[in-house]
Amino acid sequence: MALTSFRLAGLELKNRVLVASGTYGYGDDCLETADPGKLGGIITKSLSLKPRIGNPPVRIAETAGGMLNSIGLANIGVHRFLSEKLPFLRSVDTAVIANIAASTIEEYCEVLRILEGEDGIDGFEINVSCPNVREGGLIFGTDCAAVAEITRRLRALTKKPLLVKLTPNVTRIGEFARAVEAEGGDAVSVMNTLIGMAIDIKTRKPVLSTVTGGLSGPAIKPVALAKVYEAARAVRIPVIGIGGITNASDALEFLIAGATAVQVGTANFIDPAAGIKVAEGIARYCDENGIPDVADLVGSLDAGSGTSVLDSWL
Amino acid sequence: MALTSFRLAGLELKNRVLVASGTYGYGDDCLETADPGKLGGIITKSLSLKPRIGNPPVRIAETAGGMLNSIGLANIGVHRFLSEKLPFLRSVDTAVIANIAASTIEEYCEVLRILEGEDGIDGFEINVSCPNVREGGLIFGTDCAAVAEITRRLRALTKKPLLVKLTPNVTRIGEFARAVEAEGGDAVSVMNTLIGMAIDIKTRKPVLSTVTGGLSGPAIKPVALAKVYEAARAVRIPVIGIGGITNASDALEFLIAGATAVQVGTANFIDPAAGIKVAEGIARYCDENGIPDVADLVGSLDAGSGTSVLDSWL
Amino acid sequence: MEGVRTAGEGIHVLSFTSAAMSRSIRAGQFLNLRVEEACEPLLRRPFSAYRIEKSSIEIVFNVVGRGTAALRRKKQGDVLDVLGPLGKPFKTIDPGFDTGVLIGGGLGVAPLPLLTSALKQEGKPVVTFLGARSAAQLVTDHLENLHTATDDGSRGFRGNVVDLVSDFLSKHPVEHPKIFACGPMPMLRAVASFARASEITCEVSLEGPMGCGIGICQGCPVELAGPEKSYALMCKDGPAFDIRTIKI
Amino acid sequence: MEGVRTAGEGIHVLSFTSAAMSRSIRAGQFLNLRVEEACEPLLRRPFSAYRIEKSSIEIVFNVVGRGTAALRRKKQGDVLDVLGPLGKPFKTIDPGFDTGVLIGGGLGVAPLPLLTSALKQEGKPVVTFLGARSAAQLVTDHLENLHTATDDGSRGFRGNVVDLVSDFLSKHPVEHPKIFACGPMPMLRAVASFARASEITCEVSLEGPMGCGIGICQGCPVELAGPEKSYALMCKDGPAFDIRTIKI
Ligand SMILES: Cc1cc2nc3c(=O)[nH]c(=O)nc-3n(C[C@H](O)[C@H](O)[C@H](O)COP(=O)(O)OP(=O)(O)OC[C@H]3O[C@@H](n4cnc5c(N)ncnc54)[C@H](O)[C@@H]3O)c2cc1C
Ligand SMILES: Cc1cc2nc3c(=O)[nH]c(=O)nc-3n(C[C@H](O)[C@H](O)[C@H](O)COP(=O)(O)OP(=O)(O)OC[C@H]3O[C@@H](n4cnc5c(N)ncnc54)[C@H](O)[C@@H]3O)c2cc1C
Ligand SMILES: Cc1cc2nc3c(=O)[nH]c(=O)nc-3n(C[C@H](O)[C@H](O)[C@H](O)COP(=O)(O)O)c2cc1C
Ligand SMILES: Cc1cc2nc3c(=O)[nH]c(=O)nc-3n(C[C@H](O)[C@H](O)[C@H](O)COP(=O)(O)O)c2cc1C
Ligand code: FES
Ligand code: FES
Repeated sequence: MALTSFRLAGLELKNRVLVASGTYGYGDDCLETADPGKLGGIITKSLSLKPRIGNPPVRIAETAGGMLNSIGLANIGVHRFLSEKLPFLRSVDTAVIANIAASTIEEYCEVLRILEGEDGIDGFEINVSCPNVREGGLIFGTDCAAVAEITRRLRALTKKPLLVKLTPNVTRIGEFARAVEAEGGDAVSVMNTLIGMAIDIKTRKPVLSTVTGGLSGPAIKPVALAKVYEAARAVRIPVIGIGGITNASDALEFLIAGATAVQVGTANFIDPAAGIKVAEGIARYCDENGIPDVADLVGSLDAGSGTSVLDSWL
Repeated sequence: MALTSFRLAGLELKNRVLVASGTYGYGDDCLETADPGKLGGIITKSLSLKPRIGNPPVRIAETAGGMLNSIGLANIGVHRFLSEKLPFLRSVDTAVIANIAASTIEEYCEVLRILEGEDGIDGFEINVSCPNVREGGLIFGTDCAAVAEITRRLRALTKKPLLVKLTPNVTRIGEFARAVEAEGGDAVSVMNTLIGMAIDIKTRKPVLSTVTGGLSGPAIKPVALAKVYEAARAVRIPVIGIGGITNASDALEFLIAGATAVQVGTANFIDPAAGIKVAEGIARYCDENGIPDVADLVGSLDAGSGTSVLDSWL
Repeated sequence: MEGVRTAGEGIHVLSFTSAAMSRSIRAGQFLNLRVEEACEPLLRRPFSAYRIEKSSIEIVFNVVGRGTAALRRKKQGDVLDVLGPLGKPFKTIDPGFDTGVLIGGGLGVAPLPLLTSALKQEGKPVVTFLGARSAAQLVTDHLENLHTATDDGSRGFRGNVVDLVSDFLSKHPVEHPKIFACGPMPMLRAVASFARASEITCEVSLEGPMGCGIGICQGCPVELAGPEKSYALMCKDGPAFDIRTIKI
Repeated sequence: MEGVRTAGEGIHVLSFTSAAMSRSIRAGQFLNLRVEEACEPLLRRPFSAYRIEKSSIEIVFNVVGRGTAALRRKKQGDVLDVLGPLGKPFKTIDPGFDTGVLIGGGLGVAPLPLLTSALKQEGKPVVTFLGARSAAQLVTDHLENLHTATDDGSRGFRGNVVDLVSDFLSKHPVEHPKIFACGPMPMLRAVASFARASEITCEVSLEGPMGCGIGICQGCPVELAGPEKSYALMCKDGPAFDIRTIKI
């Protein structure tokens, strides 16, 4: 049996498959169909300081091989999370990583401070795909200096693993990964959703109430893989691969491209046990291919003499 | 019958559907199955100064709802194009727009100069998704100053319609559209392919010989639509929508989002008559909905009070 | 899968067997079906549980898009991937009413047969109103005390089903009624205004896009009544809601 | 569509009718099939024309992925979206040879029946060699003068088909032979070395990913022989190539 466990910034995870923020709730809605204890970890829905009701309907739209969402970071807020959700999560035998969203740097700090001392929270993932109210709503995550500052400020507040989740909607994600690394972030999660849009031609209105939304699912997998490849070549800290992972084969592509671990998102909606199946499939692949440790796969891409578009062109 | 013809920078096109560069060859391979004379226009495969043999196999890979390509701008070069392909294109009753690719700004100018005087070339589309050899292979199209300079230099060389085709692999495509507008470009074509990647987990090698490639097809439609929406709100010059258009409904989404015209790409591979069917479908939609002129659809999106992620967040 | 049969003009009934599911489904709950193994369409499709006969379970649907088109092509022996039962059942155990007034518009009939059985088990009489465009679209099986309305008058009352209900109840008042309604949104709005005006308790079963069906995507908000804007989740808190609790 | 039948272990023959296509297909050409209406899988799938009987056309395939899995599920009466015939036919009208030596590996047998007819029409005798893993994977219909090889020796020569050809031709030399081969790349390479060593003209029919099948995507390069690197297109200039013209 291949070794599946590994250490992520000092934290021991039983396997390399986590469930992505916003696609598994707070872990307590998936129980009957699948045991979350078999996951490498659970990333919570993004938590903000105050509860957020989220955007008006329509919040989701299906697209070819993918879906758009504009949930609006609907969440119960960090305080209710602690009282209502954390007790259950503590009872699950897996790592729990709190994902944090905020609209000012101070708010990120505040949420992290509230969570920091809590037993049962094993690490933090910072969602920087949020509008910076001070900068007129520009997304923090598209501003390299802002990402650096958020990392620096939060790093000072915690010794727990600090993951920064990057947005793909930038020209060179490698620069953002480097900024996180330079400021002491433990890992980068690559990637959040691509900005997308859908229009109802009958009404000539946007399908989503917010006009545009975030694209996820199998459709974005090739983009996510390229972003992970780019980020993994830019930094030495772990890159956690996210985007369109539906099965073990998808996850293996990410590991081979350089991801230390992966997160399963949209696939949970279709099969709440998707993450567990992915983890099992990775182990099976290793066994079938005589790979003693999943670690041996990470970054094992044999790119030969091929030069990539990231360096050159199509 | 709805009016389908329109003027694009002085050029009269019979309808708003063109076929995208690199997805229709030089127009002479699609004849038997569909009459290219029914298209609004044909954009040629990117032409370079010298012939290019293109990349080694494998050049294409299928992905969920899309495909990756790394053709490597294989083309017969501008001179053989003039002698071998233009005579046929002249015989087709549709607009012919020559797409130009190059690795230095001088080379863009040189190719345009060679084509400029030729009868039968109705305009130019500049592919800026090419590596700038002077800048160590960075893509021209991710450098706003380079896009501005290319536009300025080429504008000085031609009075024919000058379209600049933008890459989506940038943080804010609106800035690039504005640069083109400021330098006198007649229109922007939005968008080229997204950078993507696929790995063969059996061999642990990239599927494409160039590691990464360009993602196209239905999978990217939501992203393309958002980019078109962003560009159309940034400039007054026409935006030509491209990305995943397979049928009239897709094309209508782009027109409603603000595209003056559209290009059909990957769909030609599945049905070489796709562009014609899209054009016919648009006309039918207008007739069925009592719309006298397709122009009435352009930018007709009723976004209500919704604010988009482009301004704010998910 | 047992098969797909036709139950009206463009209306199909799909049946499959699952002993466990057949025992646990309550009226008003839904099943989330994966229609294709490929990622096209990507998401599951929700359908009300329509009928249960021993371990055989039925849903009723019409073809409106890719998912339902694929469902219609399913054949006996195919394996179906079904998640469920999901959502909350109708509140039938409620001392506040004596008679169930069931209203279905079009395929909003779907949850009514199970609801009929549930109410009968509670010993509550049922009167049912069904509306459709024409007689061919009425799916009238397994209902009790049925009154129909069609837009073209081809069967029963000519006009919309809410007018029929209002007309009927004014002529034949029932004791402590509670309305259970399912159908298109405009109909549900009309039902809600009628119920409010007549001060009848009323649950409406809503429809809308769903991402997951189990409460983990937050994709199915239903605006709640009350001074401060807030949302419930259609999939987890519904799909049926008491009209006093939501904005409708 | 007429239907899908089984022609061997895991091997299926799909037949459909098209009068126009049946008249224009030449041996070695291929058909590009759209397997699903949805965009999954997105691209067409190329298959050699296997058999033509009046207006009925057949292809032979095994299930290797999503596209072929979907093809196997097709039923009589389904409408197939087929582009073709595409590509260049085998060069059978060639004064330089008298006997056709046909070599197929696995489903590389696909173009051989039509090729057999074409050569017979030219009055050229044919000798055919077919290799497969075992007897169950041999599709031997409509071939002439057949010699078989199986990896497990369950039928004919035990070993690979190229060894069989070499062995056979050394014992039974034929007059002015020309080899036509179709099969997996390693087999084609072995055929090519054998043909070069024996100075026999040889055409190999290649396989590989295709985007369009008609020459507009430039997605199917085949490296040409010669001092300067250059590519032909498999779909437009092939799929069969004289081994002197390509790097193999
Ligand atoms: C709780 C619940 C129970 C349902 N029960 C039934 C039932 O018993 N029988 C039945 O026929 N249908 C039922 N529906 C609706 C059914 O889920 C949709 O008809 C189905 O998802 C459409 O799938 P499609 O792929 O065929 O259409 P799509 O291709 O997804 O869409 C086609 C058209 O239908 C619209 N549409 C898509 N999904 C929905 C939806 N959920 N509600 C309204 N419009 C939609 C789209 O906007 C589009 O215009 C129910 C929905 C919910 C939420
Ligand atoms: C000119 C030509 C003629 C062909 N004739 C036949 C034929 O007569 N009978 C037949 O069974 N097959 C034939 N093929 C191969 C056939 O097109 C592929 O088997 C088919 O495309 C696989 O589709 P899929 O969706 O089932 O597999 P996919 O899901 O696309 O892929 C499954 C596996 O097959 C590999 N694969 C995909 N496409 C090809 C390909 N074109 N060549 C080799 N490997 C591939 C993939 O890399 C993957 O490992 C031909 C191919 C060409 C180019
Ligand atoms: C409905 C939905 C809600 C999401 N909510 C969040 C969130 O709250 N915080 C966050 O960082 N990412 C969120 N994401 C992004 C996912 O975590 C993930 O990065 C993205 O969906 C890509 O992965 P996938 O293709 O596997 O879904 C959300 C995605 C979806 C589809
Ligand atoms: C095989 C292939 C080759 C392409 N070649 C070119 C090219 O030479 N020049 C160019 O500007 N765009 C090229 N493109 C990009 C398309 O013109 C188009 O912008 C892109 O594919 C998105 O549209 P689609 O999704 O409709 O294909 C190519 C795309 C494909 C798939
Ligand atoms: S559909 Fe996902 S929360 Fe309701
Ligand atoms: S498959 Fe498109 S050029 Fe050959």
